[in-house]
Amino acid sequence: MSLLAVDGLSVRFDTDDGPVHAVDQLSFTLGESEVLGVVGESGCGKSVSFMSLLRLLPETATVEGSATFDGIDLLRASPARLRAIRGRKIAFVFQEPMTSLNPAFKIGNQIGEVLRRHLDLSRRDARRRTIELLELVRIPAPDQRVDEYPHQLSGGMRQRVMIAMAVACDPKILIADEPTTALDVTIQAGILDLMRDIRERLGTAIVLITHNLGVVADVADRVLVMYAGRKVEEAPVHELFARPQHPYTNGLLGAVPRPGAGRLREIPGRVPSLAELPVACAFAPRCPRADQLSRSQVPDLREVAPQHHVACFHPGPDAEAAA
Amino acid sequence: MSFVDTSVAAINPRARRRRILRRRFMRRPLAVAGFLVAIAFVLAAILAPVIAPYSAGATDFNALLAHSSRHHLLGTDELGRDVFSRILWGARASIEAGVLATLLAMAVAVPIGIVAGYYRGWVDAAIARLTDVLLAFPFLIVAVGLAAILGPSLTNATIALGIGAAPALIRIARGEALALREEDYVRAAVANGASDLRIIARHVLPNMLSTLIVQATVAIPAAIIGEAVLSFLGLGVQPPTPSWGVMLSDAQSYLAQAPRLAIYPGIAIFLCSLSFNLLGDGLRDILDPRTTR
Amino acid sequence: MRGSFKRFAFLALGLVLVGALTAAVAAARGTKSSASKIRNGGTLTIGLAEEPDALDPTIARTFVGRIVFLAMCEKLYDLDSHLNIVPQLAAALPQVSKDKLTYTIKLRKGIKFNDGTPFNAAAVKTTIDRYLTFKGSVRKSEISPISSVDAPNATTAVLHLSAPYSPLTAQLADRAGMILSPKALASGGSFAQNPVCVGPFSFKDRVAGDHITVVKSPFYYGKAKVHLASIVYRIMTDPSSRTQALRAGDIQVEDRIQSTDVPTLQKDKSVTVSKAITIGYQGLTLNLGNKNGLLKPYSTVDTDLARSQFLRTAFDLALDRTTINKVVFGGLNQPDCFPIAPVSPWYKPSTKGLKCNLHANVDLAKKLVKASGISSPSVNLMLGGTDPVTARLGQVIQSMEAAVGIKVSVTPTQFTTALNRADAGTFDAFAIGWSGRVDPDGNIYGFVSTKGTLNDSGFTNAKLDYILNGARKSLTTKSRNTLYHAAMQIIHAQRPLIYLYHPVNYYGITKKVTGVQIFGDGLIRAQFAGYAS
Amino acid sequence: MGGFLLRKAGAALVVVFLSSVVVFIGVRALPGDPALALGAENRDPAVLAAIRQAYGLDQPLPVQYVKWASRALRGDLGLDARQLPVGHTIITRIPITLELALLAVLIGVVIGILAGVIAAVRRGKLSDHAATTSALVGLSVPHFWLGLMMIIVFAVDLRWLPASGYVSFHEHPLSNLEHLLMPALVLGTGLSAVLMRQTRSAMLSSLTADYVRTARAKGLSERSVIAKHALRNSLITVTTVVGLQLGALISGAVITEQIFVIPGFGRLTLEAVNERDYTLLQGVVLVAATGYVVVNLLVDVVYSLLNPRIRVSGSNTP
Repeated sequence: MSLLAVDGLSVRFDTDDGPVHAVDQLSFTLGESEVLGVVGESGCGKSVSFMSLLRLLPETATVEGSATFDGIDLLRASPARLRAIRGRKIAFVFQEPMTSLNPAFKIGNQIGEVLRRHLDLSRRDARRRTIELLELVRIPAPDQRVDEYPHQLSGGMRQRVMIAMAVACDPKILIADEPTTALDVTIQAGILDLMRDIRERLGTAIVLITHNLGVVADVADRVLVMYAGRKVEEAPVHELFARPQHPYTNGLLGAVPRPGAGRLREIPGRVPSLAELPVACAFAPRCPRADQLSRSQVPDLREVAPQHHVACFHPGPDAEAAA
Repeated sequence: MSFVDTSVAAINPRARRRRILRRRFMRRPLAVAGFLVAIAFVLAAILAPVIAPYSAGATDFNALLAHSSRHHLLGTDELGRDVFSRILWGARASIEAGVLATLLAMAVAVPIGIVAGYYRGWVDAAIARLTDVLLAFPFLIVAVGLAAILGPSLTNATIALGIGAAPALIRIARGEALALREEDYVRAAVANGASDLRIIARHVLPNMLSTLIVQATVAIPAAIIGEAVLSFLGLGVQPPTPSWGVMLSDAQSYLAQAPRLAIYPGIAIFLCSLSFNLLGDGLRDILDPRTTR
Repeated sequence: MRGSFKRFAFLALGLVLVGALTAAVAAARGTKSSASKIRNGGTLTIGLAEEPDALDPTIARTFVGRIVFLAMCEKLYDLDSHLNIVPQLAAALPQVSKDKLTYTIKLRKGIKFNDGTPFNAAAVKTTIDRYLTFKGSVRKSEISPISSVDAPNATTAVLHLSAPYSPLTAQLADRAGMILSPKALASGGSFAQNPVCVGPFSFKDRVAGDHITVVKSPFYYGKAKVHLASIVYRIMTDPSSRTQALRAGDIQVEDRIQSTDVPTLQKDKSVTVSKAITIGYQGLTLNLGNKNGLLKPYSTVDTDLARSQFLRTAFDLALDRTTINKVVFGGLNQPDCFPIAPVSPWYKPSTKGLKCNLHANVDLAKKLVKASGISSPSVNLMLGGTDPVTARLGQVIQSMEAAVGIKVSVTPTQFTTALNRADAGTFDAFAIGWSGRVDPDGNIYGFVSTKGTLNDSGFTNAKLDYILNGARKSLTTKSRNTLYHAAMQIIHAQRPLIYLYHPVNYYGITKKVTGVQIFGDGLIRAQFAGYAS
Repeated sequence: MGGFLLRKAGAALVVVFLSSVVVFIGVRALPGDPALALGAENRDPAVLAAIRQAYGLDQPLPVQYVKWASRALRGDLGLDARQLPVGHTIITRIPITLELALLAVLIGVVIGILAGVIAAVRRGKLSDHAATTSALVGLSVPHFWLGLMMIIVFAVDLRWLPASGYVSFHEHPLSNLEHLLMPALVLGTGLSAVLMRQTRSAMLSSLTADYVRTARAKGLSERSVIAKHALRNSLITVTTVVGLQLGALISGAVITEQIFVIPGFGRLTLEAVNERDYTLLQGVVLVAATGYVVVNLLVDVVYSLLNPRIRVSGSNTP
């Protein structure tokens, strides 16, 4: 049985200039201790999907579908129940460690807050545990750092603080939203290392949201590719890298610098406006394989290999890349 | 392989933006109402000689403090003058002071602010101290002082209000210029060797326009109220010229006998400044989406 | 609130100079303490309409200041309820030498200042010398004919004059006659902050803008007559709250009730309303010859009003004084056309046979406008104040003049600024009041004689100068009556000033208190008042 | 923080000095010869000359300024036309205005911040519309008119409160409050309108800030998310606004005191202007400007206390 089962998740934003469909009919599952990579260009709805699970989106968002965790539908749970899950069972590490920490409070205070809220620790115990957590995420001199403000830390350290905060209550799922984007390459590696470590030591399932396929290849068990609010391909990590089916995935792989792959290619065109859901393959305008069919119908997800699903009328590896 | 980008509609982006702004504006009934009422006040001010039933100073010593009637829609004041007519005539002073003071403040503040923000350095520091000094004097005290120095009159009150409003605007213009200077297109223009004047005229000023328009719409009601305050204190419009502030000042002695004399001009000031405030708020909302998202 | 005629009263009365002893009023309603018994003790609170200025008689200017001085600074002479001059610190009226140049004043014995030091002729000399020599003394001009003072013995003061000066005794019955404690003067501190004179009460404290307290003096020679333990003068510039405070019992005496409150208070059974027609006036000064500034040689000014006496007459005839009084002042003032008030004994003899248009004569005025030969005449009227009441006066005048074809534009001007402009001669017509003096000289000479220091009109008329100077030297009432009548005829015909009305002051006094007196000078005399037992 | 405040204090001193020059020149620029005001009905040129001499008005302006400024530095603002020490007069008037202002700030802050927070939290809902609209109304209502209306309703018609005047607290505490209630409301509503708008917009931006999302993701209660994480950061902005509003508050006090006849600092200012009491006016405006600068310095202190970025690093770039 899976830890988390999401079914038919749709997210719509109502703005002044009309509705924006950020996520359309997204379904997936997450197993115990599994690392799921979610990839796609920015604005494709990856972050929105996962934030919507914990109902962290602004009120202009309308969320439909269901998300079952621990026998509870997160999208319909009472606010109190949801709050008992947030930070305790499912924790988030956000993209921007700079702005995601509250500048007005000491980091110890911000981590301790979770502990006191969920584990009912006393102020003193919380502080001791916070220092342990800082140690766990390999922050040097944790007993001093605990009393510092976020602006006194470097970017990498802030992200470690975020992770410490996320794993404070030993959650079942850790959702890491582009945890390394804002960081230097060397620090990135350290953070990914840390996440692997956490999975191994704590058995936490991890959702790794990123636009960087390299990161996914490193850590993930399974990969989910999103484009314009829809899932376009899903497969175990080796399968995906070995046999990418969707032209978009192919394009993404082309955009990853790999030794021997020749010149780095770009995906031409731009991510479509999400104001109106096209009754077509959303990728069609940028797709070299697009035809009349792609432009008039939405392709369904098909299983092309075991556990390998793709939503494309013309799946298959890129001829050029394969060559 | 041909990649065709069809996601962006091929229409003039400016026209498109205008259309979007208009649509956003029309979707705000309060802003639309504010716009219409503000227009009505401006028209009343312009057309007062035509539409006012009586001249502003026409006294009738046999009808002092009369209640409203067919002859006098809102009654008469302590000198037997038609209150409704005086309110129409009074709109002139308010609108004039509101608009001209704001224009004056802009004319003073925007160049100074741009220079400070664009050139930074000691120019900026000097201007900052200067505005600090100006800001150290509460607005009304500056206005009272200037009105007293220049002599009380509508023109001088307008000047006082304009100068009084300038320091805050200088800060805003400076902030905008400071931010715009860092924009890529300005840097590009600098790199291309465009003259400062040209950069300011072509890039900086146009791009701060929407902020300035919003500030202006908010400054107008402040100046309208400011004019009323100064006139109320005897430092603005001088009787017998009608102004809402003067009417309120006159009415003060008759609060018990004829409270209506204090009520009507107050409502006029209130509606007039409210209309501009609603308009300004609406404009801010549509021009600066940060506050709405 | 600045409503009603308070501000006007301020213009008219506020800045009173020294000799301003007032006079006049028939309606002086002194409620003499008699009927009911007065108990000793208690504090009387008086709500003053304005804030007194410096409590140093040397530089004091305000009308309200004189009210406070009444309780703590006695004078050589005083006025009785009929406004006759009577001795106060002096033992008798002065003996005047034949050449009218030496005044010998006998002083009362056994009197002490409120600091316990003795009152004597040396103190009189010290004080008057101070009035004459102190930098910024406002008293100096009132007693400037005094050339020196002698104190041959402790109870005799001798004043030597450089020229005859008939108003001198009247001046000594006001601030110029207040004698200050030499010890207090010698102490070096600011006398205004701790004034010491002879008086039933001595100064206790003052909080600017709020109150002045005086307490019963242990040194006062007549302390048996003093009932109150203290008097508090509260500064309450807002007329409505003054009236409110009187009705609520917070104050027992209200200075100058605003016109709109008078009817209400008259109906209130716990309050007595007293009125005093003042000896001052409100008028319009017309600029006839003030081209270069006050006292700079006068020459003709090129304004419509200055050019034509017909037009001036028309301007006057267009004014309906009764309506002005009704519309602007609720009918509470005394409309009139002359500088001397009807309450003055000088009024009738000096104005007999002269016509005063209490109502407008529009037809005649129109004819005179035509006769002046000036087409579409216009006048800029400067108002000496920016308050609503002054503005109302301006607008009523404007409206009345419009009816006869004279276009009046109104310029309300802050008071001091207006004085500046008036002295500089940069005005057509100036609406300003005068607080009034007991002696007719004080209401006339300064304004219309060529050497008058208040002659903003720039009016110069050799015949009038001769008459007025003669009146100054003449000591008999009869001859002065004749001279002032002649003067009045010239003023009335030439109209350097157009007089509109004499202000009438109204005072409210709680019935619980007896002995508060209001004479014709409009001052509140409460020093011998007390609570009924 | 020390460096930051020292710099601010230095700038404040410069501002105060420049202000004193502006005050001095401004007061001299007023039309209306001070000697005429002092001489009153006595306009004899000889008397006026004597007065000018007595008050040092005949000396060159720079000399007058130096004399005045050096005495002012020693705390002596000179004697006014009543021959009373200006400093003392100001000191007796300030507590009255201070009491009024404190009450008004209390009303303004409580109503403004509360309404602002509610409006931001319930953004787009009825309570938000109600709050934003009333704030706009509050901004558009001329406060002196509101004062007049309150007098008509509560004093003239209902007779609940006194129309005007002032009773000091130690004299009669209840009466003191009765007299200050309407003025404080009048003054406070304007402030609350401004604060409400500022709080709302600051809260809106903090509520969408990433760290608030973090706080929510941590499972904190909505109450602690709003009251702790969002509000604390909003208050940093709001504090500076309160500081900037101080000038408006003083301006408001001038006219409010005028309407309700409160013998405070504001009324003293108008009296000084109207009476052309130039020493008093110089003192009053100088004290107002200095007070404003000092309070702004205090605001900077509070700001730095609320904002750790300034407190710790001494840099004032947020």
